[in-house]
Amino acid sequence: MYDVKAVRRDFPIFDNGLAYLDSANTSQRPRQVTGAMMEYFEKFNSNIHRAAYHIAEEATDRYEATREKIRAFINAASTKEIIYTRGTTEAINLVAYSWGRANVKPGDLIVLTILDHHSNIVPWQILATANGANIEYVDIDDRGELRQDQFRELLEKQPKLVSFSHVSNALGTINPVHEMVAAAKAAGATVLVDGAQGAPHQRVDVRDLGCDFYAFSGHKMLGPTGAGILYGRRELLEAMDPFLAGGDMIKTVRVEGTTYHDLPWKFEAGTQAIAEVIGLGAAVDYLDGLGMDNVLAHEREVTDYAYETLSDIEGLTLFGPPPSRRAGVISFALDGIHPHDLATIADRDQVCLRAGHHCAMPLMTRLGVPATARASFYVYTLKDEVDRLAGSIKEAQRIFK
Amino acid sequence: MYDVKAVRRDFPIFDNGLAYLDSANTSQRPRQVTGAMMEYFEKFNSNIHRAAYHIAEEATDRYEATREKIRAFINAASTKEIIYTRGTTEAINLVAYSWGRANVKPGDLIVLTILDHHSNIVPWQILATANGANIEYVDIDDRGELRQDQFRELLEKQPKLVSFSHVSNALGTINPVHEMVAAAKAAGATVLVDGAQGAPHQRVDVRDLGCDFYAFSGHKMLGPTGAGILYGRRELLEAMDPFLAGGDMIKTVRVEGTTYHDLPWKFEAGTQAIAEVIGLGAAVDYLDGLGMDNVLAHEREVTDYAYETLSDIEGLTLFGPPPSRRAGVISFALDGIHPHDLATIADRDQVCLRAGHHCAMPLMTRLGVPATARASFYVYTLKDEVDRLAGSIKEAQRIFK
Amino acid sequence: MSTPPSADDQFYREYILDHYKNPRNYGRLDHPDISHEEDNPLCGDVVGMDFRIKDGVIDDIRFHGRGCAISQASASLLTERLKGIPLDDAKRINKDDVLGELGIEISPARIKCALLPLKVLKVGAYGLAAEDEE
Amino acid sequence: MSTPPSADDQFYREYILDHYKNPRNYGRLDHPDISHEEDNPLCGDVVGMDFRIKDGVIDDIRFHGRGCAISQASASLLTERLKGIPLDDAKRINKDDVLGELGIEISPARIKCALLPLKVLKVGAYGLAAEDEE
Ligand SMILES: Cc1ncc(COP(=O)(O)O)c(C=O)c1O
Ligand SMILES: Cc1ncc(COP(=O)(O)O)c(C=O)c1O
Repeated sequence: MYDVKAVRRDFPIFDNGLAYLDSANTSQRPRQVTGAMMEYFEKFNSNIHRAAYHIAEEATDRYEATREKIRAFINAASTKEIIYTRGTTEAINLVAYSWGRANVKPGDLIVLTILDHHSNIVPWQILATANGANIEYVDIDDRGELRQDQFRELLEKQPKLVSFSHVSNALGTINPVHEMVAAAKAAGATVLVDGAQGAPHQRVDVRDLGCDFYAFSGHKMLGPTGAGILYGRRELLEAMDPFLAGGDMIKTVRVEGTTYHDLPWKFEAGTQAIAEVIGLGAAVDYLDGLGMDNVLAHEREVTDYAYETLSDIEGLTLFGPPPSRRAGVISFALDGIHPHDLATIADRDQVCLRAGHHCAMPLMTRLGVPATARASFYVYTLKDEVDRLAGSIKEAQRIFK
Repeated sequence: MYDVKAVRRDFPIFDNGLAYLDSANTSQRPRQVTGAMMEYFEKFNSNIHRAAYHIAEEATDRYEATREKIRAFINAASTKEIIYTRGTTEAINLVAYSWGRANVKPGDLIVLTILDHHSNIVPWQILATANGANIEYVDIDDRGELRQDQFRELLEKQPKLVSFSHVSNALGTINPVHEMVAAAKAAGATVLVDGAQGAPHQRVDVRDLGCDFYAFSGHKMLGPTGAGILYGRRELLEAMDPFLAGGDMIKTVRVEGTTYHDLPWKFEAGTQAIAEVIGLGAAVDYLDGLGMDNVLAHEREVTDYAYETLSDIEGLTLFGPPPSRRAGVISFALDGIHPHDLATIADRDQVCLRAGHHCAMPLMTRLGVPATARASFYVYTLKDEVDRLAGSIKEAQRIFK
Repeated sequence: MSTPPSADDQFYREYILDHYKNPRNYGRLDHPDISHEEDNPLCGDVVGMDFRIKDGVIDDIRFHGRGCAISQASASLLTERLKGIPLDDAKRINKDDVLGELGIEISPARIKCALLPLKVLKVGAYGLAAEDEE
Repeated sequence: MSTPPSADDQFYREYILDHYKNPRNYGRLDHPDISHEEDNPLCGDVVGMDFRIKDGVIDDIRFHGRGCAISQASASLLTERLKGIPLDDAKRINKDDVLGELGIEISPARIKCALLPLKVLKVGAYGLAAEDEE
């Protein structure tokens, strides 16, 4: 049995009754994660690699241990395929610069989706402008699900790159990633999956998925801010030029030129977010301890309950697919009440709710709304918090009657 | 009176007798810094900007408050000129990509120095290759000081960009930055100062300096890993294209194209290192509390003492300038003992010493040594630790007699 | 530490809700002398204003837009204040005037909503750089 | 937590220091059948080896280079072992053999120093991908 009460005890921030319903934005972090960071700071704080004393060895070991944990977490073939970044955004930009600039040619097609997060749109827009490529966006149907028919049509144009999110952060839609990756690979495209809302919430197997790149953020999976992951297939990473350059990503630097380090360090220039990577390792341990299947089941239960509870409220419109095809994210609108006003009223009840475009303006434009209110759930979310949200909604409706 | 014993009590890592002489690599962090991070994690952990609830407002306030602290710390004209990065390396790469790709033309000259850190060499080598520019390196004289005559000659060739470090991390040489920036600006160059070893150790006034960019790392100035700073003159930053793209650095995203956010956020894409930036703010407070003049004076005292102590050891060669023109860094070699062997022996005495090329291979090549041993000092360094280092050196000499 | 507004505060006072639900001077003018619109891309609020100027005085004014109660009520309140006053006086209206008129404590996250109408006035009527008002 | 090696350990045993200060088979061969050099750029250690092969046996061997006591002693020890044995036997020498011969506990940071000579053997004599030996 999944014991959510026990889980919550690991999160000091809940001690004062906060109902945090914004985990798709950033998650909370358990003591185990901050404790691992504090241990680094207080016991073996030092820089990694090429160090000649024991605390630096310890720091290096812990830093590299996270890489193996992440490798196992997403079942990558090798730790050489695990690159540390600040988060999903930097990971996607790394690919856009290092792979994109060299491989995308004038007239090439890039296929994105209207569901995507800005971080998976704007880097490609910039690349397309720089290299003279075109972008086409897969639309959604009325339930907020990607139009697979249109996706297949676009694949017939033999896109150079296909990039889409595993799960939409704005609607919670779980995209059929396996099928989509397989079709895109069959069409000859390089495929990036934005896993910012994927990896934190379900078991991910990048080899089974078959994508070329998979990007995600530590801070959305109980890890600290400042550390995220780019998974890339070794073959592609080997062929790519470095992204950032500087200390640690080189083999030799001479006035005449420079040779680069092996994978994965080729892509890790300068002093890394060491404490944060160590914290991320503790987050993976924590999630492994819970079991990703249990995490998924718990979120599903809360999401089902929330979907039902909110459906019952008059004047409330739910966006996105039915609960069976959505992750722990619910976006909605209230008649006559702007999402920001709702969020402000909820805040008075200590209910943390997101209101806005969720970094998905093209999607908002498509839905014809300026913004939505969004509740999102994670390992620590209680049904009771969903009830509190419902209470805040009713309070807002009373005020704005 | 500067009370180093009191300072040390703020650093739990010293409780067990560690002599940490590798602060030029990364500094230790006081309780105040880790405490500020823990407060974020446990009290108002949330994402920043566009949030509609109070803990996110608190996080945003604290995150932006660091910007003002940094602005004041280096006396920039506006917080719009303070860009958060992961560290010096990312800051320099940001300039190399966003400013460099657009402004450096075929045949342009880039002037660097042989003293520089790889992070201030390799990004420019890559840029030069991409854009067809040339690089020339200012050499050092026998005392490890930049040859100003040669620098002036190179300026006559009207370089597009001049980039050099405030202080050499490998030799401790304090470059005459004021004169060098003024001369380079007079020659019409854009000027970047790598302040990784500058800002942590002395009062810096970027307006007085007159440079266009100044880069430094939080983790070398008592802050956590994962947060650093690019200062850029507003005029230049305004004119530059964004670097990383994604959430938060945009104003509007549409299928047809995107408009970017105002400074400084234009350069801060995706979820930032929030806890780390907040920690960096606490580090600035801590340094302000000590007073940068006191920090400098303390380091000078320790450095003078170390210079004298090491000079007395037979078979020991000191590299670099006399103590009056060097920061708290001492690089040296022992006859017949490789730096790595020395570091290993010192480690047995709990003395943390760096051995290697210090990310300055061109300088090592120039000095004709494969590596040096390096001791570096900071706000918490005791003369007693210098004595312990001398003891380790003598022990190594006994072993290798 | 900031605290959440307490449950019994008057954030959504009656008259703000009234201005939101029954906005004054709402709509468009035909052939306005000045017409300007601004949006707050971060939350999607939009406010536009049309001005008719006669002898240096704001003879008529309308606003349009969509967004949260704060931005729309603030726009409604501002048009009431602007109607009939000399442009030169309008020029002197500032942040504090607008926030004072709203009469409620506005959290940092919402302050841009409250000031969006003022930005429309400043940028539209005087061509001031938008950001100088932030 | 890793701990620093204790003060009385035998990290720098006599015979290691001896091999460092009096390296065996040090120098170059004229017209070697195989000659290969590798460096560890991270610390600047360099080791190169020259081999003379006769009937599939390592008839003569010399090493040159510079670096820390570990890398140079390890090279000296390895050449002693290699001299006179069939190339096929040399092929089977692995990490554990080399570390065993050194007979001291080597910290992760120094292990690359210890294994650099083996890398020279593997890459030089067999053209193996360097990293497979790491
Ligand atoms: C002079 C100098 N420049 C640049 C850097 C790179 O800083 P970071 O590793 O924090 O990016 C360093 C740090 O070692 C340095 O000493
Ligand atoms: C689907 C998706 N992609 C990308 C991102 C960007 O992640 P980060 O801000 O950690 O870089 C997010 C986070 O909001 C997201 O939800």
